[in-house]
Amino acid sequence: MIPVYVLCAILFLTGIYGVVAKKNLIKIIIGISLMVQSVALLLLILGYAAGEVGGLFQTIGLITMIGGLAVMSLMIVTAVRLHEKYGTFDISEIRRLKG
Amino acid sequence: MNSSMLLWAVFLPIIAGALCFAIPDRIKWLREGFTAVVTLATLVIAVLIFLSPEMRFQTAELGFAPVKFLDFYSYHFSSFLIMFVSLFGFLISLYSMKYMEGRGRLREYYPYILLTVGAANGALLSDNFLPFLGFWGIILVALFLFTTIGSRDASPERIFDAANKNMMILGGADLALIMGVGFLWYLSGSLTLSEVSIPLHGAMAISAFVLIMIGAIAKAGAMPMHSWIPHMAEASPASVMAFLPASLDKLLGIYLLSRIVLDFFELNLSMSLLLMIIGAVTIIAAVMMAMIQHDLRKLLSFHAVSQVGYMVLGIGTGTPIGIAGAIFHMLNHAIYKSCLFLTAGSVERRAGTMDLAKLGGLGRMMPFTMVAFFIAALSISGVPPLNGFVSKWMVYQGIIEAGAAQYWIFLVVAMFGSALTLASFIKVGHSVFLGDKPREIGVVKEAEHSMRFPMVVLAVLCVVFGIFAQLPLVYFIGPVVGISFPAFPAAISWTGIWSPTSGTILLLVALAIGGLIYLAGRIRVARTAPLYIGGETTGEGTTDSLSHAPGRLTGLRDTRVLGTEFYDTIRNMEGLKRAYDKGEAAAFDIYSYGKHVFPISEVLKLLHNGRLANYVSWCLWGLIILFIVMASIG
Amino acid sequence: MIGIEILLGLIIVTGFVALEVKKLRTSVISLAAAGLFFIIASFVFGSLEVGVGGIIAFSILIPLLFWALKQTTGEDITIRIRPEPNDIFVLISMAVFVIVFFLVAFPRLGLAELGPPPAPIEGPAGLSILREVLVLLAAAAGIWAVIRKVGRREK
Amino acid sequence: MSIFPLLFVIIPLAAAAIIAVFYRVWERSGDVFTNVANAALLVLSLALVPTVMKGEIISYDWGHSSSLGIHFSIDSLSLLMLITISVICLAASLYSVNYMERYTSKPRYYILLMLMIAGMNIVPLAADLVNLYIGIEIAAVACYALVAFGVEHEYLEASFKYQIMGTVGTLCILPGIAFLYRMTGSLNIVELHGILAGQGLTPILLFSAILLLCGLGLKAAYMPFHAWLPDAHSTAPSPVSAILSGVFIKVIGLYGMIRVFFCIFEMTTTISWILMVFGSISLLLGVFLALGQWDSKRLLAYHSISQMGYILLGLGIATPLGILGGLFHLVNHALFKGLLFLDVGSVEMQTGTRELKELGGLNQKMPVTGITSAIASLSISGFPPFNGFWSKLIIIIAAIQAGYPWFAAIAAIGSILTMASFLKVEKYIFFGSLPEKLQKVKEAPMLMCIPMVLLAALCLGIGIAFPWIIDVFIRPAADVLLILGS
Repeated sequence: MIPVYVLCAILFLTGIYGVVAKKNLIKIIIGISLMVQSVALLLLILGYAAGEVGGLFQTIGLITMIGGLAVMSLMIVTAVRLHEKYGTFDISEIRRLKG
Repeated sequence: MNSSMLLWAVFLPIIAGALCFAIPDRIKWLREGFTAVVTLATLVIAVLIFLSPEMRFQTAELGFAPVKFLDFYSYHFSSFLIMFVSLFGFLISLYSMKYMEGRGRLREYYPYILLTVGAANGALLSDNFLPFLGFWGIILVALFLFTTIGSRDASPERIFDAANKNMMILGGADLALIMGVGFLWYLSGSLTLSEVSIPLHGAMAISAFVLIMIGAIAKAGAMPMHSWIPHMAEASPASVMAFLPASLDKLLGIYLLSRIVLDFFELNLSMSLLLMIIGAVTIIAAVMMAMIQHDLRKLLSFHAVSQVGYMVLGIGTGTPIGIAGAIFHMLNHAIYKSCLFLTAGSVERRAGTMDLAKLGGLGRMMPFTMVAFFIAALSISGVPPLNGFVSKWMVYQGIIEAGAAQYWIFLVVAMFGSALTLASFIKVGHSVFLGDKPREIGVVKEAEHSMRFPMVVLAVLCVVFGIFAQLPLVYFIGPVVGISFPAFPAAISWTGIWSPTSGTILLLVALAIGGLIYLAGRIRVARTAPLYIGGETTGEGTTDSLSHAPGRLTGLRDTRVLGTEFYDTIRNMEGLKRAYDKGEAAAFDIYSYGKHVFPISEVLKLLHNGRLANYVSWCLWGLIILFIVMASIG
Repeated sequence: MIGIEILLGLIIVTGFVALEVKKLRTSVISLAAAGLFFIIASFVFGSLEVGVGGIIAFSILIPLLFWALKQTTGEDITIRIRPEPNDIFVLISMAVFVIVFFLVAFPRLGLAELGPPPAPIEGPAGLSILREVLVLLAAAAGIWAVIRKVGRREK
Repeated sequence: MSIFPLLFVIIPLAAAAIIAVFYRVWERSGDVFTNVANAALLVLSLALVPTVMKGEIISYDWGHSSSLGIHFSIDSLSLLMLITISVICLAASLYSVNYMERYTSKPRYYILLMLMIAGMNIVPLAADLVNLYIGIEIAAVACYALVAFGVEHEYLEASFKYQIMGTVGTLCILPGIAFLYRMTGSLNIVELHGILAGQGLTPILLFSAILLLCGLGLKAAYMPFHAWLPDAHSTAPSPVSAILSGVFIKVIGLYGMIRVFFCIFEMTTTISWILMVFGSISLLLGVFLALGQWDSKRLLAYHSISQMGYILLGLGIATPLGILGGLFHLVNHALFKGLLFLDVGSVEMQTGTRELKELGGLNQKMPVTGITSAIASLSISGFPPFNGFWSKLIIIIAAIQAGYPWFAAIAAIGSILTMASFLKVEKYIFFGSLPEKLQKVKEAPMLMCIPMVLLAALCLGIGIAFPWIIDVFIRPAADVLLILGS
């Protein structure tokens, strides 16, 4: 099972990489999406036994997906509005708030 | 007597203060009368408490800490102090009726007086540290609110700056006090004031002592925590100055300082020396600053700082007679300094200014004020037979009795401080009440009765406590330090208790020096006075001095001897000049060091540069640290 | 479980492609591919709920992303920006995090000897699906509020 | 089994639904139903005081007996949080009636607000971690939208950053919960405590604790997880800021941490030190940052970080007195920070600016705002007789009593700096001289003054009656943690 955990962690880190290193809002949202997927998969891996996911892991996984869907749809809409206001998807230019 | 009286002494003024807010502005006589009556009633209660034996009032312990919500305990020390607190409250509310007339925010002013009296009584009577700290802080809040009311001639910014400074210095000191109390609790296991008594060993006990001492001397206004008083003086009405920094804060600060020396800790040599040094430096530095002031209020406030030095010095000696002298000096100081501020207030009310350069010759028109002023001024300068002399002398005796031969330096400093004080006050008295009246000031009247009464009462007290010094010593101070002074009929024989030879000689020398300094100032003035140029003074000269630019007065200089030149003489003396320059640049002001905080803030602000990637990376660093912690514990 | 590992690898690769390509449209398609692999993976695990959840999520998200790109721009111009000192700090943080995570934290976890997972819980989910609906409702209300053209009345 | 816990969720949801249905028909439906619902919540939470604060636990279960389903329970800690939420939310919703006129589409605002309150109420009610998480998620999503409610540049920017960081936070919480469940087979908080009691932290539990610490930390905004807070709290509409700083970060962040680190894990020395160190860093750096601000709301936002540091420090000390001080400060901070945001909001509404340098002398023109803000400032700076004094005092002496004099010193220094920055606020907004262009400023409308006066009265009242408040409200709540923690 260890490689699966490692791969899952790599997926999570890829997501973080997207959030941290990418400047495009859409890419950041994609990064979040990858993180959500990795967390959902981690839940399934943790609960996996004998060909079936047991315990509450399925439920929590579903909650993860739904929560992710909710947050990301709001993010996408916010990103569109941000593009409308700032004229760019570049997060490093969207920084009126500082100090 | 019933111990619930203690509750009344605290909560009667507080509740009355809350009610007083509700009195509408239209019936101001009710508000003023109410305040005076309540403070008088508190005074009566305080006297009754003083006359009764020790009392204790306790509520049940709070569940969460070994603290009673209210734990009041009256014994000779606290009960004689609450008497004076209430007395000052009464006199000030009487004085304010006319003095504060026509100013804004009076609706708050009177309730604050009542709240302060109640809170001060509460702090003095509390026998548990938690309520004590609460009341102690309320006094500061009241001081802050009082200060924001402000005097007429100060700009709103200046007023708030003064309030700000009070809050910062005293608030910081209060936090030091809280820390100190925490340490004390940790060491002694008790939060009850009358139970705590620990030896002064180890870093924690020393820090506890120093921290509580900071709280106490800041309230009293000793250096280096003194700078709020002069700043406040510039922006506050004289009645407020007389009430809080001059009297109540001194009583409370020195009360706490005496408590830590007498009760909580057993004083050791190094701490004793520390206190004496603080005292000596305060005496001399503050009086030097006072010498160069042009503004009467500010001058008085520097003297208020300087006098604290005697009290701290006296307590620092650790000898019973020194501590008794310090406590007596605290009481005396509250009386004469309050009186001085009140006379200054009367002068301001009549002449419209407190600038020494613009005053003069008021003595004939304001005889009561003048007499009160001179009594108090001679008292503060330590001229026999007034009260200031007795207490100062006791402090000197304390220094001598403390034993170490090197302490003569403190003695000299204290005496020299006295001399400078005398010189300074002769000058002030001269330039305000004697000499020639400047044209700007028209014919002025003596202060109203309600203003005259407090001044006279305080002046009389100065005399009584001087001539019959045995009275307060036997009834108020003796029990506190455990000295039994000879009984009352032998009042005049106080000189016989201890051998005063060296003290007397030094004192006489000091007085002579004071006179000499004053004369030196006069001579210089006579030499440097410019010739009369004339012609500038326009016809619009009214008593409203606020409209005058300072430059306009230069033409008047020849006609009378001004205070200003005298101060400039001192100001420009070789060797002192640099110190004064630094002093005016606030190098000695602990508050001014606060600005070094802002660069840190700027650096931190730069870090918050609006980049989301950075913000998320910080979280990563947080996780990194947590992971490493996790690895290190297994 | 080899299949799972391959699927995870594919998700990582497609995800990485989605992050790195210049055309945003391509990256959304790539994300969709990752989502597809994710859904397959959850079915392989035997989890119906997560699989269905994934289908719902991606069938909403991908069109939404395309809509967003249609509203705005399809190009990722930021990909060409040269790294600034600030980005270097960020990348260093990332690198340190990866190193610490894999060298310090991960090996200590002892994921190999976790033991069997808790037994499955049978029984009706009851009202609990309402909770998820509530989250979506909040998001819907949020979107409804954010899409307003004018937010503030100027005096 | 009692229906009461469910009411805390149903009432705000019902209000949201009613507003969604009726707002076209009746314009004021939002104003009315929001306030009615919040008042009902307050009454409800206060009605439970006599039973719950005696130690009874009111619970409600629907669905499977174990963690699958809806499981609510109210113990005294939950009730304390519920009361705090209700008070601040009622104040904010009263305030919103006039204040939110500046924004378009008030009904949408009210619907989001009620959803957020529902989410916030779920968190303390939740008896298991999944429901706790759901509550966090609902409240957070509604909150993201509320921060963006102005849909201008700053609003959207702050909201987007908050969304990203908040989501990273939830994505840390979830694996944390999952690992915990994997190791114990339960999600119920009480059960978990029973299972984990007496065990040391195995590495995987510690890992789970770290993930939860980070994830909930991102919600609670202590350093170094704080960076979204000053943006979000300073741009959001003022009543929302009041809720956010007042209760939101505590409910969805700190409350979870309290539950996890006191009621689930044993409070070990390591975790105690982690909390104290993070707490004191936030306390000190937060206040340093606040000192340099000239935007009044941003200044307040940084103070929230700093005050969270106090609470965390108090809780991290983990002695009875420390926990008591922490919880007391939590309640007090909710009151005075909420009040400060309302004050600054009314200043902003009446003058059109929140830059300190452009304001001044408003005490003459806005006496109610001036007095209430002075009370709140004195309270947050820790002056008696206001409530903040007592809680700070308790925290400081608790730190000394537990043998951490340096943390006590940090708390004291933080307090001095807090004082300095609030004197700055008072000086630049309310004292000093009135600028020329502000000569025509008027006091805020009645409905905005009422909640301000209410909160100010609470600050003063709690400060005076603090022994009673502690005995009735705080101590039972602290006992929950102590009984479970020991």
